[in-house]
Amino acid sequence: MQLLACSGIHKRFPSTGTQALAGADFFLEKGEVHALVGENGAGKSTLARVVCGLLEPDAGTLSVDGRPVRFRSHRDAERSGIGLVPQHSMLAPGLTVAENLALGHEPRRGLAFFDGRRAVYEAAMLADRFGFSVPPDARVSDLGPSGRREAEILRAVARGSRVLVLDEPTSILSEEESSRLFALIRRLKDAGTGIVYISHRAREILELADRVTVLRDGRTLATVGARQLDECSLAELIIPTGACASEGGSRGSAAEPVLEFRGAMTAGGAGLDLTVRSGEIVGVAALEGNSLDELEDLAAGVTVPGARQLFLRGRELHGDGRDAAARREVAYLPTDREGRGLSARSPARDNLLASRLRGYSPRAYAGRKRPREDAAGLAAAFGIRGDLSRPADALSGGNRQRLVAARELDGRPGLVIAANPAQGLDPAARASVFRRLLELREQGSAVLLLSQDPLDLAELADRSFILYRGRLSPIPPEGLQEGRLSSLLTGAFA
Amino acid sequence: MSQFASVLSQLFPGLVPILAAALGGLATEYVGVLNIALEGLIMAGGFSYVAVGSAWGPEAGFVAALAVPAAIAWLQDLYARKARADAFVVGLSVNLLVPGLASLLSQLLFGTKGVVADPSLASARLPRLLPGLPVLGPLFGLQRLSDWLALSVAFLAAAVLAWTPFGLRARAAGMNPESLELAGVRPGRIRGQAYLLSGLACGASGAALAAAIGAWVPNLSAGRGWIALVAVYLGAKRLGGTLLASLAFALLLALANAAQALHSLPADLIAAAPFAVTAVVVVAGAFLRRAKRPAVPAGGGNRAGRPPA
Amino acid sequence: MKRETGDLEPLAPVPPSRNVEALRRLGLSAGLSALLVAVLAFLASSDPGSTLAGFFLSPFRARNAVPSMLEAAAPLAICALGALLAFKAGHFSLGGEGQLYAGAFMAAAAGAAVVPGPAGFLAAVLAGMAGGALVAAPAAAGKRWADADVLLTSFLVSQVALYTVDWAIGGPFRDTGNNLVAMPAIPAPSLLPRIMSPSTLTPAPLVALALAVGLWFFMSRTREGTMLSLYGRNPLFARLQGFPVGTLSWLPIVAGGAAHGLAGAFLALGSNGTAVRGMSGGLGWSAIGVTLIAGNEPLAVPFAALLFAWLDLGARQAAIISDLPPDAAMIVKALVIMAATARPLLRRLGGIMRGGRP
Amino acid sequence: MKRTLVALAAVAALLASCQGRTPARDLASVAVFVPGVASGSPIYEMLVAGAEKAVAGIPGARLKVIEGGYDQSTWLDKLRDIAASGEFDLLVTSNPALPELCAKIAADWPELRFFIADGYLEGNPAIHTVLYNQAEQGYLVGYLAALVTMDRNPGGPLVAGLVAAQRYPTLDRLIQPGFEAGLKAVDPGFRLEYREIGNWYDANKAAELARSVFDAGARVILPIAGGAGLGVVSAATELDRSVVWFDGAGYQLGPDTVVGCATLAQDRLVEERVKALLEGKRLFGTADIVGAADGYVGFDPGGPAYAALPAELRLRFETAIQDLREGKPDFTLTGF
Repeated sequence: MQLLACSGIHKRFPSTGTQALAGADFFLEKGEVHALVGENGAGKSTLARVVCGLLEPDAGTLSVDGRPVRFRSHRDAERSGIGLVPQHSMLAPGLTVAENLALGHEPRRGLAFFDGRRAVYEAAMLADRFGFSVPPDARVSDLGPSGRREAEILRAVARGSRVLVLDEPTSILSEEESSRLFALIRRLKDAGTGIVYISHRAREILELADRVTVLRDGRTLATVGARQLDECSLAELIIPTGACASEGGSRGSAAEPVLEFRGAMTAGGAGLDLTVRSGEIVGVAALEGNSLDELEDLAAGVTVPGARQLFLRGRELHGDGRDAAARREVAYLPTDREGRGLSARSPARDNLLASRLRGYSPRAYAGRKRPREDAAGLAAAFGIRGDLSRPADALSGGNRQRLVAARELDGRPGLVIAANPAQGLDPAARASVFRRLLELREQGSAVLLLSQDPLDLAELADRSFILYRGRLSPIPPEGLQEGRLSSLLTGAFA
Repeated sequence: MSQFASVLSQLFPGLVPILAAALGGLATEYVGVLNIALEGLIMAGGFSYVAVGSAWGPEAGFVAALAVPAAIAWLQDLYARKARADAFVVGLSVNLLVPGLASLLSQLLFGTKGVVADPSLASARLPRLLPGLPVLGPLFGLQRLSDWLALSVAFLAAAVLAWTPFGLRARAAGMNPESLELAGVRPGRIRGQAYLLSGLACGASGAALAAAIGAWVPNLSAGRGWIALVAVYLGAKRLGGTLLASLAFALLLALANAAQALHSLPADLIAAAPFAVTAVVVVAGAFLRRAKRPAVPAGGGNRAGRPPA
Repeated sequence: MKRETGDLEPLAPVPPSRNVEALRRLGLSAGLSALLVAVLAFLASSDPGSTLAGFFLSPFRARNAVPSMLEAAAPLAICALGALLAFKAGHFSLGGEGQLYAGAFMAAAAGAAVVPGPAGFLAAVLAGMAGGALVAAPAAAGKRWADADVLLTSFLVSQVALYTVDWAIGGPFRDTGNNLVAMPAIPAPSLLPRIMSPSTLTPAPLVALALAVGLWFFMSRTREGTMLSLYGRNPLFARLQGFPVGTLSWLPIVAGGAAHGLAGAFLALGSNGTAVRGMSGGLGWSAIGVTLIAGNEPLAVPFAALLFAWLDLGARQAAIISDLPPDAAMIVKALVIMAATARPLLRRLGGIMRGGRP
Repeated sequence: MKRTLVALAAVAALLASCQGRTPARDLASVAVFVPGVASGSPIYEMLVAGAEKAVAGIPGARLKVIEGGYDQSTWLDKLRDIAASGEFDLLVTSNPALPELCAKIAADWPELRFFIADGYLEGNPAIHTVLYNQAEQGYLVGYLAALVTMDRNPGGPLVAGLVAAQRYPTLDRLIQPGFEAGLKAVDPGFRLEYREIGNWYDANKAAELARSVFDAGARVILPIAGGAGLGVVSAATELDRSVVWFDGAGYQLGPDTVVGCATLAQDRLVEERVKALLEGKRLFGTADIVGAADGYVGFDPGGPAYAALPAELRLRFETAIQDLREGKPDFTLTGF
C-alpha cells in the first residue's frame, strides 16, 4: 500500500492567475526516497505545500496509507506524520532553535507557563539523536545557513515524521554539510520514513533517490526508477530541449568595458572579478542558492557594493540614490519581475513608460497623446494585451512579464542586465525576448545574462561562467558543446 | 530630601497608567502591528469603570474596565482583518470613536457630558506598610489599592508576553507568520488575542486613572496613551526596554511636576520632552541600523503600515 | 506579520477605474453618514424629529450656513491634499496636527508683525507654510538620511510642535490683554477678505479647489507626478529606474507640511483673526479621514471635506435645535472612516447598489 | 422617479415655510451658551438656573441651553452657529474670555444682543457685561486658607497652594493677587505655591501637582481648574489636607475636605439682568462691576468641614467677611 498518494491535484492562484498544478500525480512508498524534479515553475513547491497541508488543492485527492485525507492546516498533515523542510526559511528568526521547535506544541510548566528549559532539553535530545550540531538555545538569526537548515529539519522530524518533504534542502549547504544530511536521510529511510526530495542537483538525486517523478507545467510527466538514469538523461528529463544539441560560440572579445566587478564580495564567498564589454553577452549560470541572486543585486544596484568594487564605464557605482543617472542607461530585467520590475498598483501605462518619462517635454506629457501612442506601440510590439490604464496587477501574469521586457529592452541601453529572462515566458515570448537581446548586442549594448537555466546561456552567451558556492569559473567552450551543463552546474567542474 | 521623597511618592501613581498602557502597546507590537488606539482604549477603561462602578460598585467597575476595552480591541482587530481594512486606520477611528461614545453615553446615563464624580469609586489608600522608612515608605506605603490592582494586571500582561506559549507564538507571528503556519497555529488568532491583551492592559490603565480621582473626566487619559506608545518604541519593542522607558517617562513627568515649584520650566515644554527625546532616539536608531547594515535597499523599505494608496 | 492592507487583494473581476471607485466611496460614505446620523438621532435624542431637522435642514437653511460650511471645509481640504501628496509618495505622515498648529502660529506672528495690508497677508501665508514645512522637516530628514519610519517620527515631532506652540501662544507670544489664550490680533487689512458677511466665507475655498485641481494635474499629467506615484507604490522599482529617489524621499513630506501650514495660516487669517490656543482641534486627524474617504483622489478631496464640514455643522445645529450631543459628529466620522478603508465591503455594497448581487 | 419628485417638492415646501418666518422684534428668544459643561460646574449651573428663572417670568419668552465644551478654540464657531441659526434674540453667557468673541459675532450679526456675566467689555452697543470682583473672592478664600493652615499646623510653614488649569488675565490680575492678599492679611509671612496643569481636564495630573504642593508643606489648596479641580480634592482627601473652593457649591465634592467655599450670586445676577433686558431696559453698551459690597461675592458657610472648624476661627473669618463688605480692604475696580 502506498504511504502517500496524490492524484489529479489542481491548484490555481487567482492573485497571479497562474495554474500552478494541473493534474499532478505523485505516489510515495514506505522507506523510499522519491525525487521530485522539474523546471522552475513546474509546480514542485506547490505540490509540496499541498502535501503538507499549507495549501488546499482546488481538485484532486490525497490519501495516506490508502485512506483519503483532507488537510486544512499543516497541523492536520503533521497528525498524519508529514513533516516539511521548506525551501525558504519558515523559522521565526528572533526565537531560539528550541523555541521554534516547540512552537505550537509548547511544553508547559505550572498552569500556563512555557517551559523553556524543557524545550531546550527536548531540542537537544532530538539534535543528539540525529547527530546535529546546532545549539538548541541559539537564536535562529545568529545561525549560519547550515544551522538554520538543521533547525528546519529538526522541526520537521520532531513530531515523528512518517513522510518528510525536503524542498531544495542542500541549496545553501556546503559539501560536508550536504553529506551529513544525506546520511541522515538514509537513516530515516531505513527506519521506514518516506522521503520526498525536491532538488535541481542531478548528482544528489542520483545518489539518493529510488525513484524520480518529473513535473512539467503542473502535470506529472513521468515517474522513473532512478537506476535507469544518468546525469545527462536526468537533465534531459528536466529540461526538454536537448542540451547536447545546443551550440554556443565564443566571439572575439569586444571593445569597451561597460560593467566591471573588481573583487566584489558576496556573502557566499570570495571576491568576484568580471568584466562585461559592449557588444557582448556574458552569461553566468548557477542553481538556486549559489549567490546568483546576490550577483544580480549587486549588478542591478539593489545592494550596496564595497568601496571601489563595482564600476560602470569606469565610474564607481555606490548602489544608492547617487547612481540615479547611471541607472538610467541600464536596462534591467529582474528575476523578481513583480517586486522590482513593476510598481504593480500603478497603471500599466505608467509602468510601461517609466524608463522614458524624461524623454517627454512637460507639454507633450500633459497632452497625453504621445505617451498614449508610445505605450500602445510598445504594447503592440511585445504583444501585451489588457487595459493599459488599469493597475499593472490587473494584467495577467504573462502580460506583466511582457510589460517588463517591453520597457527594459526597448531603446538602446548601454548595459542590459537580464536575470532569468525566459522565466515564466511561453516559447514564442521567449524567442522574441532572446531575439531582442541578440539585437541589442549587435547594436553595441553590453549584456550580462544571469540564469539558472543553462540553455539560456548556450543560446545567447558569448562567454559563460558558472557561479558555484560563491566562486565564478569560466565554462570552457567544450562544456557547452558537450552538453554537460547539468553536471557542470551540479559542481563537477567547480 | 523631602523633595526627593515627594518625587518618589509621585512616581508610582504616575507610572502605573503609563506602564499598563505601554504593555498593551507592546502586546500588539509582538505580533507586528502598531496599536495606535491605546489612548482611546484607556478612555474606554476609565469610562467603563465609572459607568458600571457607579451602578454596581467599584469591583464590578474594575471588571468592566478590563472587559470593555478588551472587547473593543478584539473587535477592532477582527474588523481590520475580516474587512481587510488597514489596522492602523481602524485604530485611529477607535481613538475618535471612544471619546464620542463616552460623551454620548455619559449624557444618556448621567445627564452630563462633563465630570461624573462618585466618591465611592475613589480607591482607598492602602495602610502605610513601611512607616518609618524614608525612601521605601513613600514608594510602597500609602498607595492606592487601584494602582496595585492595575499594576497586577500589567504584571500579568508582562508575564503572559514573557513566559507563556502565547507570548512565544505572538513573537513568532511578528517575526515570521509562516513559522506559525508550520506549527499549525493561525496567525490571525494570535493577533486577535494580542489585541485582546492590549485592550485589557489599557483598561487597567484607565481604571487606575479613574479610581485615583473617583470620577470620569472627559479626556481622562490626557495623552498617556501616546506616551505609552512612545515608551514602547523607545524601549525597542522589548519587554525590558518598555518597562525601563515607562519608568523613565514616569520619572520625567514626576520631576517635571516637582520642578514647577522652582518656576524654572514651563509645563508645556516639559510635556514636549518625551516626544522630542523619542524622536531623536528613533532617528538615531534608524541611522545606526542603516550604517550597520549597508546592504539594505536605500530608498526602499516602506513601512508595512502604509495607507491604502 | 503581514499587513493585510486592503489593496493587496487580488481581484477576480476587473476593478473599476479609480475615478469610479472614488465616486462610489464618496457616495457610500455620505449615505452611511446619513444613516448613522439617523440612527444616533433615534438612539440618543429625545426629539429625533428636530434632531434630524437640525442635521439635514439647518446647514442648508440657516442664514449663511452654506457659505460657512464651504469655509470650514477649506482648511480641511487643504490639509487633506497635503496628506494625500505624502501618502501618494508612500509616506504615511501623521504630523498634520502639529504642522497645522505651527502654521497658524507663524502666520499670526508674521501677520501681526508686518505692515498691515497685502504685504502682511503675504508674509503671514508664507510664514504659515514655512511653519508647517519646518515641523515636517525632521521627519523628512529622518526618512532621507536614516530611512526612519515617517509614521512615527512625523507624529512625535508634531507632538513636540503642539506643546511648543501651546507654550508660545500661552506664554511669550500671548496677547495679555485678552482673556482668551490667543495671540495679538492680526490687523484687519492683512486678513483674508470676507466675501459674504456675516458668513465666514473667504476666498480660502477657492484656493482649496485650485490646489485640488493642481494636485490632480500634477499627479496625472506631469512626469514628476507619475514618478512620485510609481515611487510611492514601489520605492525599489523607482530607484532601479533611476528616478530621483533622494528627493522623492523627503520633498513630498515637506510639501505636505507646507500645505498644512497654509491651512493653519488660513485659519488664523480667517474669522479667528489670530492664533488661538488649541486651534488645530483635531483638524489634522480629520484631514486623514478626508483623504481616506476621498480614496486618495485629489478631485474627490473637496467633496469629502464638505462631507466632514457638513457633519460638524449639522451636529452643532442639531445641538442648538435639539439635544443631540455634538460628539455625534465624532462618532459618525470615526465609523465612516472605518468603513471607508474596508475595500471588499465597499465593493460588495457598491455591487448591491448597482442592483447586482454582492 | 415620481416618488423622488414628490419628496423634493415636500422638502422645498418645508424650506419655503421656514423662510417665511418673521423675525421677532422684541427680545424673546434666549440662548444660553455654556462655555464648558454645565453639570458639575456651579457657576454654569447658576447661569442656566438664573436664565431659566428670568425667562419663566416673562410670558412668551423661550430659552435654549447650548453647551460649548472646554475647547475654547471651538467657541467662536459655536457662537457663530447660534447667531446664524436665526432662532435667538439674546445670547446669555458667562466667562471672562467671551466678550472678545461675542464682539466678533456682534459685528456680523448686528440684531443679536448679548449679556455676559463674569466678563468685562465696555462700549459695544450690542453687549452688556457684568464683572465680578474676583479679587474679593480670592481674598476671602485666601484669608480662610491662611487661618486653616495655621490652625492645622501651628508653627508649621506658612504655605498655601493655588493649582490652576492655565494662566489667563482674570487669574493673573484678580484671583491670584486677591488670594495672596487674603493670605498675607492673616500673616505677611505667607508664601504661595503655584502650579499649572496645562489644560482644564487632566484631573490625574492635578492630583499629582496637588500632592507636590502638599509635600511642600501646604495644608490648603485653591483649585482654579474646571473639571481637573476634582483631582485636587481627591488628593487632599487622601492626604487628609484641605481645599478651599471658588465660585460656589463645592462642599459636596469633598464634605470633609472642602473647608470653605466662596460664592458668586451668579443665579441672582443672571436672573435680574436677563429679566431687565427682556423687559426692555437699555443696558447694552454698559459694563458693571459687582462685588462683596452688593452681595454678589460672598461665602457659603453651609459645609460640614467649615462647621467643624474651631468657633474662634470662624468668628475671625466672619469678621473679615464683614470688613470686606464694608470696603476693608478696598478692592474697588473702575475698569478691567
